[in-house]
Amino acid sequence: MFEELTNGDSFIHGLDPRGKLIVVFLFSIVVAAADRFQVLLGSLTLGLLIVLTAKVPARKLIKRLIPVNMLILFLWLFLPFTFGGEPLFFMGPLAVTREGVFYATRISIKSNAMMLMLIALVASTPIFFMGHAMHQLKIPNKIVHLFFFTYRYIHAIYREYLRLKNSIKIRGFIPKTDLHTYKTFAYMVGMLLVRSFDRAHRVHNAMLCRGFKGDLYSLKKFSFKTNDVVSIIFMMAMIVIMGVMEWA
Amino acid sequence: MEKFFQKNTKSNFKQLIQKHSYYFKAMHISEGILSPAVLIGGAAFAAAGVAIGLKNLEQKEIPTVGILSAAFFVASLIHVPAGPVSAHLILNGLVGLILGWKAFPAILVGLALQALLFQFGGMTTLGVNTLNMALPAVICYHIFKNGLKAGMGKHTVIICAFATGFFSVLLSGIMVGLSLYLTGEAFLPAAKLVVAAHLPVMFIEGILTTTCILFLKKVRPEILEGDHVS
Amino acid sequence: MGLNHLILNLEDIRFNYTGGPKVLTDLDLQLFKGDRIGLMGPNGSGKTTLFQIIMGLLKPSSGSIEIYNYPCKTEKDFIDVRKKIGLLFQDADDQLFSPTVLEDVAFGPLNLGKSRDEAMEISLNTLNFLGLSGFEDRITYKLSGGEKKLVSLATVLAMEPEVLLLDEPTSGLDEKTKATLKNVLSGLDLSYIIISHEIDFLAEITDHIYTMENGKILFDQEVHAHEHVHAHPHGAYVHEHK
Amino acid sequence: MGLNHLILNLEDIRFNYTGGPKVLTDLDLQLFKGDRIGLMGPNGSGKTTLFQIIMGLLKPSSGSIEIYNYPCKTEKDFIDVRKKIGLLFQDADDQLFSPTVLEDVAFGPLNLGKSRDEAMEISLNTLNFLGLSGFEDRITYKLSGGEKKLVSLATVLAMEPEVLLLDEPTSGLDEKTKATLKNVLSGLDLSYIIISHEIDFLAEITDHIYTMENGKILFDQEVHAHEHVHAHPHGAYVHEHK
Ligand SMILES: Nc1ncnc2c1ncn2[C@@H]1O[C@H](COP(=O)(O)OP(=O)(O)OP(=O)(O)O)[C@@H](O)[C@H]1O
Ligand SMILES: Nc1ncnc2c1ncn2[C@@H]1O[C@H](COP(=O)(O)OP(=O)(O)OP(=O)(O)O)[C@@H](O)[C@H]1O
Ligand SMILES: [Mg+2]
Ligand SMILES: [Mg+2]
Repeated sequence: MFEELTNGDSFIHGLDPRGKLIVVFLFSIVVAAADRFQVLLGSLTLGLLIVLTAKVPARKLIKRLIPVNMLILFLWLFLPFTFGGEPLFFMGPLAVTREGVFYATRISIKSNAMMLMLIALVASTPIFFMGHAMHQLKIPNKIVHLFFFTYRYIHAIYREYLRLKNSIKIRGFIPKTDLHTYKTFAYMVGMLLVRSFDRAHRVHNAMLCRGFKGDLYSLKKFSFKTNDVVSIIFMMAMIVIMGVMEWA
Repeated sequence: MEKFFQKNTKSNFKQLIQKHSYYFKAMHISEGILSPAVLIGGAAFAAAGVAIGLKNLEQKEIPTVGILSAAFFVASLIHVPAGPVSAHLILNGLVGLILGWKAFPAILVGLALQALLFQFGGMTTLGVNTLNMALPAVICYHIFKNGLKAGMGKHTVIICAFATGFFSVLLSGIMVGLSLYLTGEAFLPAAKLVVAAHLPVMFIEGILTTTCILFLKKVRPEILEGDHVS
Repeated sequence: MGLNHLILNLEDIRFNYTGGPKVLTDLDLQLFKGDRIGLMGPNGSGKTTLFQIIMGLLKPSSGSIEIYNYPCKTEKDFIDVRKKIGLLFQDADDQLFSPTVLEDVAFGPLNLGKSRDEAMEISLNTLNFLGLSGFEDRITYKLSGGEKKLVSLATVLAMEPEVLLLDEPTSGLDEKTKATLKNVLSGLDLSYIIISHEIDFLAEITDHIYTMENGKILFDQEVHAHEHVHAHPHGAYVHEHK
Repeated sequence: MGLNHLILNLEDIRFNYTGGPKVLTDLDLQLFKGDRIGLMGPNGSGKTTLFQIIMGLLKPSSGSIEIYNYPCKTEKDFIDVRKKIGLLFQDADDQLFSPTVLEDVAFGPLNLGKSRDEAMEISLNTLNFLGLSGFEDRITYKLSGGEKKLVSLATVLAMEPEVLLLDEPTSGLDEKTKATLKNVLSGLDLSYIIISHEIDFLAEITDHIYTMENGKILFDQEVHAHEHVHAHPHGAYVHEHK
């Protein structure tokens, strides 16, 4: 229910998730650390390019970018004024500094570039593949397994939540700012936890019945194809260029 | 049949986050804002916490911790009215009380999924965000857990549960503010505002955590005493 | 029966879940005061969906819903509807969320604006009526399947509805609990619609049995009794022969 | 039948959940090779508990369990039992925990020490056998209720058990899926015990129907067919007459 973008069939959709994960990770790190405008603009362009290649529908893309930019907007309310430096102009008694505006602009570009990359990755890879990729990239097993279980049961539990919500609705419940409301929500959370706890017990039993001895196996095999190799080399080159432009 | 069900819940779900997505960000600092030093520091401490959590986590507990973590994920999507606006539940105090140090890996996974599913937070901020939510949970767990033990008076339970909900959100707010402040002094007013925004939420979380703990004690006390708590 | 006895009037209801195929297509349904209707239909034919539409939990894409001659469109209209129509969920686990039985039963009356004492009294009476006295402090989560179903019914009845919608009230119940349920239902002076896959059960406590197919309701004949062969081991397992 | 055909022998089993009342009291049960047994009983009578005891998921407080003439006491004894006896859980969501169908079905064989390729092959064959070919890469949580049930059965069958324990395999299933299930079960050359509340279903695919009451199993007669009156509206609703 949460993955609405993964059904596409772009070039990016066909790529090996391990490669995508590594590239997005390295890209994010370089962008997070970068400061120069050329580099940041380059990263934004690259992000846009990848999102276009992944054929993410524009409306969905914008919808996903809105939350991030709300926080950025919030910061724009402060940074231009609070950042020390050369005043550009005055708004009443407050000086808008050149450095402050630059800084806020930088943050805006960085955030959006990184988000574009993440959206392209997420939009083109089912979450389960991501889990398998994490496994093969030697992320500790326990974390990967936790990731799988959490994701698997979010859906079951979310449905339980919706049904409980309907139950309180048909009994005339209208949320207000009062104790009765908080108590009701606390009970719902409590009920979800209790049921999840007992479900966990049953799931573990089901695993035991099938001979579980503590190992979880992964059947998914990925293999790098020419497309993958070419794409990774291209992206790595871009990332290295960004790094060189920034720090050399 | 399920397939269609999925679709329906998705649309409800979207409405839910669209309407109230602003709150998420108080707890999830977005990508691109924090300085590399803060990101690295946060990631290092988070990694240490996760390592301790994983050490305590036996293979056979993974379904329990995973499924509880899923329950918290869902609970964090619930929005409750807080005066004129509405707030999303954080419930990290409750996570701490139930999972102890395992709150670190559980919250890490929860945040990773939020980054992947809704793009709240992201890869480089995963460490800081985990630390900001999990550390207060673990601290409160260590201070207040004894008050929840079986045989404690009801008042003690209520006080400790409330304090856990209250302080874990307060601490988280402060840590989010601190993350911003450490990035640059220019963030100070914004950081203050972030902490202030957490104030009403602290009370709500205190009340919710208390009621929820009383619920669990009555209905399934094993959850609070289980051996999945380290 | 005159129009003033028309409780529920659904016309040309269409509905599909976002992105899914049509579930209800031009469905019509009328319920008059005193009607006792059974509703059957294969899994996934949209029975539960229909109930949710009546309660305003889902919105039809077209068609009109009139309840007590009052057109219902917005969430606000349905807030009143929910005071008059009680829905028993298919799965009792979805209905009960409070720690104790009493709290759960009193939840509805409290929402209706009753005082704490009134709500208590109503709840105790309802429990009593269902043969559940002594259950007040039981933990809902730990009730047996049948008990959960009865307590769910209590939570609905405590709101003193004029109409009941029961979604598979007998599924997973043993014969004894089924019999209790049958008694309770035939003792109530309410109009109701019952979804069930068990035709024997419906035949006993409803006057009409409708079936759902292809997103529509087929209005059926009165219920007839006829003979046919039925296997069972004699003796040990209670099985009523009518 | 000789002793060497005795698969399961439970004697004087007593059990109660910590702090709860007695659930099983001096229960006896024997299962011989080829037996096909139905088990009915009111909600909460301990049917699911009994299955869990057989699988070693719960330990009885007293009594003896012999499986293939081998007394089973410790967790270690039961590890072997679980290779021979397959349990289908009441709720398919508990049974399917892997991301994709293929992974879930292969989970058992892999645990039994099969190689990746062998496990794949077994899984594909099992899916094929159940009419589920093409389902390999489907996401388990996105399956419909009936599909989940069948895939759960696949996960159990893939372990090539000699005995099946099925806990309410038909609850919530429509007639079509029930029919599929019936076909599959009658096509299997296994011994099994099926818990169900549906006597018609049991009558068709089992040879004996036992009932549980007061913590004991009442051994019943063979299943007989006999006539009795059965009400239904003719026509509209599909209803098999046997
Ligand atoms: N929340 C949902 N989102 C999307 N599709 C749904 C949802 N609920 C039900 N459906 C689909 O709508 C159709 C009708 O479902 P509904 O639950 O109303 O059937 P039903 O007649 O009550 O079946 P049952 O006898 O199994 O209870 C089914 O195809 C089902 O898959
Ligand atoms: N984990 C548990 N802890 C405590 N009591 C339990 C637990 N599971 C079941 N019980 C109780 O043990 C009794 C037997 O339960 P069990 O689930 O075996 O019944 P059942 O015959 O399978 O019922 P149903 O037909 O509803 O599935 C019931 O009274 C139940 O409340
Ligand atoms: Mg239904
Ligand atoms: Mg059972």
